[in-house]
Amino acid sequence: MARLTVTPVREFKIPVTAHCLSPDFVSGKSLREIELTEVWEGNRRVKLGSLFEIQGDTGLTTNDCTIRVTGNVCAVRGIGYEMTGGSIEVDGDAGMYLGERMRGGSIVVSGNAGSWLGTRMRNGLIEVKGNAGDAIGGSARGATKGMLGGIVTIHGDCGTEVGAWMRNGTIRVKGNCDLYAGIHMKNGTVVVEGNCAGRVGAHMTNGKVVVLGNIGGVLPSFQFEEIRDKAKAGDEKISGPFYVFSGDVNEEGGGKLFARISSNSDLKWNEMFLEM
Amino acid sequence: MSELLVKNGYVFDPLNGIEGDKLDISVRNGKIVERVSRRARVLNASGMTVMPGGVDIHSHIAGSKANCARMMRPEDHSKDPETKTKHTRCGVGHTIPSVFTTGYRYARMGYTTVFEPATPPLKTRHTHEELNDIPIIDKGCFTLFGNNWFVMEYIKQGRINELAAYVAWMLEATKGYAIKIVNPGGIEAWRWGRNVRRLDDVVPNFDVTPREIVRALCQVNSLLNLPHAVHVHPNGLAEPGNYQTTIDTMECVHDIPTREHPLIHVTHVQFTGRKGWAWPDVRSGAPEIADYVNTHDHVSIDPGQLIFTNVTWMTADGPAMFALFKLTKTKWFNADVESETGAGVVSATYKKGNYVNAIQWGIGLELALLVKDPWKVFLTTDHPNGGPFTAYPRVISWLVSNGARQKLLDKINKTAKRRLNLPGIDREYSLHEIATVTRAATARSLGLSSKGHLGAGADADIAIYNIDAPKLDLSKEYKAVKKAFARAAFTLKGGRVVVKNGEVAQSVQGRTFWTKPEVSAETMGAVTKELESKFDDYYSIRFANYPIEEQYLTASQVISTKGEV
Amino acid sequence: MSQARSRELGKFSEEYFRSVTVCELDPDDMTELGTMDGENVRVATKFGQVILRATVSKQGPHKGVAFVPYGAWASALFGTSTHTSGMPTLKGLEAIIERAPGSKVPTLQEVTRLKVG
Amino acid sequence: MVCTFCASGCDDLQITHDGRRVESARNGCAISVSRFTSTGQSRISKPLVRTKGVLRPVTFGKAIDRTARILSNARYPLLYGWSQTSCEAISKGVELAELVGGLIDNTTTSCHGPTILGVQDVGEATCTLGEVRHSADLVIYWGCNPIHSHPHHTTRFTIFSKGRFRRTRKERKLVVVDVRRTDTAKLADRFIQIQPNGDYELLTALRVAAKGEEIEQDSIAGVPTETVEELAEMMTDCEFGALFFGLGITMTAGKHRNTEAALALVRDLNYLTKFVIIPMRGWFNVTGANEVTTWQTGYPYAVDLTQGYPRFNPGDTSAIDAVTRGEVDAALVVASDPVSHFPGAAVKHLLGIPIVSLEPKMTPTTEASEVVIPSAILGIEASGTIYRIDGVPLEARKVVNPPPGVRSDVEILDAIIKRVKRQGRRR
Repeated sequence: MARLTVTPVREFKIPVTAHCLSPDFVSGKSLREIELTEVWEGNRRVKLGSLFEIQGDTGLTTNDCTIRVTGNVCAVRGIGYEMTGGSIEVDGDAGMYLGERMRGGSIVVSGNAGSWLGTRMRNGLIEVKGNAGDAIGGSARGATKGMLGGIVTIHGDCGTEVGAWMRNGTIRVKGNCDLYAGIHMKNGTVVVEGNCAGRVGAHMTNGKVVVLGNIGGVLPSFQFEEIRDKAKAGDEKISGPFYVFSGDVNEEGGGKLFARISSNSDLKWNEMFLEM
Repeated sequence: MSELLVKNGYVFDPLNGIEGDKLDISVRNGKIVERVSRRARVLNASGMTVMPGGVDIHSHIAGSKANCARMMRPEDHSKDPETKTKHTRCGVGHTIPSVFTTGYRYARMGYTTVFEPATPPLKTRHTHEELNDIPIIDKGCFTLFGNNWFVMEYIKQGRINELAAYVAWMLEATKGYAIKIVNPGGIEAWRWGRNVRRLDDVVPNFDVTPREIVRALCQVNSLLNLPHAVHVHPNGLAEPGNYQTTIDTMECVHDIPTREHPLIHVTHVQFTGRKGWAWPDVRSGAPEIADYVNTHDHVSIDPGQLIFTNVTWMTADGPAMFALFKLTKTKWFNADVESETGAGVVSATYKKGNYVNAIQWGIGLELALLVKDPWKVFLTTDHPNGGPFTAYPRVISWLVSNGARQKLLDKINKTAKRRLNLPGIDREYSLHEIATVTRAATARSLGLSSKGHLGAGADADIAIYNIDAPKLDLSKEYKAVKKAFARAAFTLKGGRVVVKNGEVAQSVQGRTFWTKPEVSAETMGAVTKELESKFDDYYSIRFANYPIEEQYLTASQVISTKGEV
Repeated sequence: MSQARSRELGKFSEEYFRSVTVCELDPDDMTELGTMDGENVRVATKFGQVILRATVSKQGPHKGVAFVPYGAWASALFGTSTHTSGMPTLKGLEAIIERAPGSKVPTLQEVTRLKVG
Repeated sequence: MVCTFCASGCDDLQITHDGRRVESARNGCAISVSRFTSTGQSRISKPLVRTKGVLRPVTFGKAIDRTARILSNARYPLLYGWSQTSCEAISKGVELAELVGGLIDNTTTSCHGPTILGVQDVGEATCTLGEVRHSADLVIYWGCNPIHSHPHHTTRFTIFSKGRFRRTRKERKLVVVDVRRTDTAKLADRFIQIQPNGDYELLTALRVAAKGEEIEQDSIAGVPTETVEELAEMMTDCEFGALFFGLGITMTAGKHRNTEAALALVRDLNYLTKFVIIPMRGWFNVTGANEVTTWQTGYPYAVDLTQGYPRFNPGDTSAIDAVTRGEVDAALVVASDPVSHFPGAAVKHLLGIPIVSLEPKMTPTTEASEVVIPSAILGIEASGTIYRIDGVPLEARKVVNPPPGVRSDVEILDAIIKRVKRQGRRR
């Protein structure tokens, strides 16, 4: 497997847009070609070679190409844009729009990642060892198509609107989520192992949000359905038991919220609906 | 003194009866002249087709509702950005382009004059701000009258002369070009969430009917000798069975004495030409409407052709927009304007497989093909309602080629194809007819004597296309036709080359046309006094702050008419 | 209103200073705090803290809720995260309020950390 | 005369002046009178440029030179403010932003930006204020306090106004929803006190109730469910309802999602009756800033022109975020005071970069600036177009001359553009 190592020559303050940092672009190109590729740094066109030290081998095809970015690149946007295969390893923090419109391959970040990670991604894997920003797996402004497939795993915490407008695929957050996890969800699965700040599944029409920690209260537009022992997420079964809610009533939605009973005692009052 | 000679092109100039003859066009100081001196710069157009600059009679390019749509639809822009160049400002497309992009894209297609067909008087200052900013093309806007309190009250009181004076005052105050009626009375009813659907329904609280509104404003149009006909969007837009209302609307003014050009123009008929009782059995009302138009000379129409793509609906017809939103469940914007009119915006997508969409597509083309006289039916997509104006070349390819139409007919909803008359229509437009429906006829209908032709005295707005007229078989080579009309080889505006090989070569400031009808001092004096006394009761701004000063228009072009009041 | 009015007199005017360096408290909360009208308090959020003049709210009761007029002093208490909205959270912040009779309200220069030459 | 304080656009002012100073402003609210009569207070009289750490008076030309250099050299310049100047000036601002490849954002970003983001998800059912005056039999003020922020709002447009179909106070109902009993609430037929940050839950509950669905909780954000259902009934039963909302919704937790919920509620209500929603915008031309930026770039605010075409994504391309992340390396501030109003952490970065400010009066931002260019006050010393809250454009006319040597924003920006063009981008 060919490996291309990309190291920032300095800390970037001005945002850098580097869609070219993707296996599809670099594979089959010479180091020189890659160094001469122009990218935006703020309002200037600069050579990639003037921002990064680029070493190693690009590989012949996308699939046998691995890009390794070493050092913090939180100011670098759009790494892995529209990538269809191969892999990217970021050894540090990654910037916004990581893996936007991704169609295949994998991205692993050892540090944190910015907002809009995996926006409108179709397929592939994204794994972040640290925290991620807001609206991961989300959609472009005003559009109604979020993540369409693939798997995103965040080991740390996430910001607001995890999986906004999500149409399919799976997002797994091992830490906590801020407000509006699964907002406008149309399908797919979001699993939050930690706590949610609340308003989970707002406007959702379908799909599933599973919260193992505290769900932060359930919106009045969700109705309590039943208690279930397990929740299915992809092909794995997560053991509960769970309070199950359906909604969003305001959108004539049939989405499902799973809140693990053990960490949601504040929802116990819903059990009175069971007797009836 | 700048001189230019457009040499050896195949010239199509319907208004002067020139049909593809190889001619030279002489230009001096922005105008077309009989001949120029030897020193004139020569523009070699041999092997190319030369037409007057395109004149669009109905395209929503500016004003508050267009801007609401832009604000509401970032997803529409992000997929179609325009990067700045040496000659152009940056901007965005697609269905609701930003102002600079609008001007450039029209010019690239060889269009040089465009009219915004619906401006709410109270917000027309906004419309003019945008028109000022639209580069290259000449423009103007039609002022909305169909739901105006003063108008309905004058009609109720039967004071037609005062109504005429009021319209004259309003056109001057808003720097408007023509009378526009949208869903007469229906938008006033929308104040209470209601609508009026037929020509004789009564408008709540005002006790007048759409029929009375349309008739009175058509009479006023004649009394004031306005350059354009009354531009009407009838009641019952988009409703199944509304074709009858459309015909009734045309019929209800047939007895009013008309001048040389038609008295009433009924617009985007594709939306109001539907037979049937409910959505599942919607049929084309085009044959009936075309038949009426073919047998009456007081009326002209435009189809508002549908394109299978993502579009933005925008109209002053608030109730119709809400009705359509209930079907699409997308985004809905509504903006009522006090004492005058309203506005609605909805995002939507037309699909080939969708029965109703396919029927709509068929209605538009049937109208264009069944109306025999090209001087009575103009090319529009009711931008951006039927489709973006950038789709005109595609529509042209359908008009000139039965083959192109049949190809698409095979892809649309089967039931729709079966129920349409289109498969049986084999008429194909000639370049001459295309030149008529895209320029000559529209210019004549608008009463713009200096537009739409290439005779001496006309503005030197010229479009030159890569079409070797005698050689090219339009029907077979419709793809080439589409390409040629999408990117003009040259576009001249006021004698200056603004587009070269489909790219903007320089940007100029276009003019804004508006109408100033003259009425007798005493009638106007009385009416103004009356307005002043009622104004504070009707409006939330002061009378003095309402009219728009002429200086407000960057390049004002007034057309004065002599009223008989 | 007085804030807007005095703003027209200039941001460095005494009127503006007096109108925006206050913290409106519910009367009950004030007695609980043991502070009185016009006495200084320290307002602290997880983003910052500032000394302000406590006043009895005329638009009460709103127990447990305090109000600080929009301005440089309030800004010192705001966080920067906008959650993709471009807008930081400027209302509904959790804050701890305690008596601070000793300390004085910072001037506009001080609170904005301006070094005016 | 048009008042240029809040976005109500009161245009019935009567001004008397001696050619230099306004003496009185009849029909104006207290704020308006203060604005018109205290133009002289703490004015900046000369262009200032910082040399050796001190702002010193210079010629206009020198100030423009320095400005052009700062903006041309910047790689990620921010052009901020725009809500207290004319549309003509904003238009120049967009041109300049495109020219220097900058980020142009207006104060919407920290005011009703979230409202626009809400509109971009659900749309908006609205109307001009005159319609409310003529027809509304139910008026709701939610998270706003017009008695203080828009003093003439209730008398010109809502409960105390006289319209064609509603003539007296008795014919209208007023509901106020707020976290405290504001002076506006004291006028209400019904006051609903809500817990801080509870707006989203209450709006959602109202949508449920309006749909006739059952609410399982017995109280929402501190409001008993019966009360929620009563309010929902008032809304569905009225003939023409108007919901006015303020920063109480846009600035609390959830921001654009709160406004989305409000917009969706009003949209839903239109299935049952006629209902409109109007945000209570603040500065007199913040709406104009959105309009101009939208028709020129397609986007209402937070427009990134650094790559030669417009990009829009608040959170990324919005002023406060870009400044906080330390990306912005120079700023042009027009008629605004970010140093006072941005959060502490953002201000810290602002103070470290060169700022150019166009401002009539001394503010913390001018104090922190590298270049300060005094400007005329719009609607008093300069004319121009402004937009009322509801998108009604008005011409704000000049009454008196600006102090000697002080130019309008349009003139100043025009001079900067010319100078930048002359220099040519150093690329």
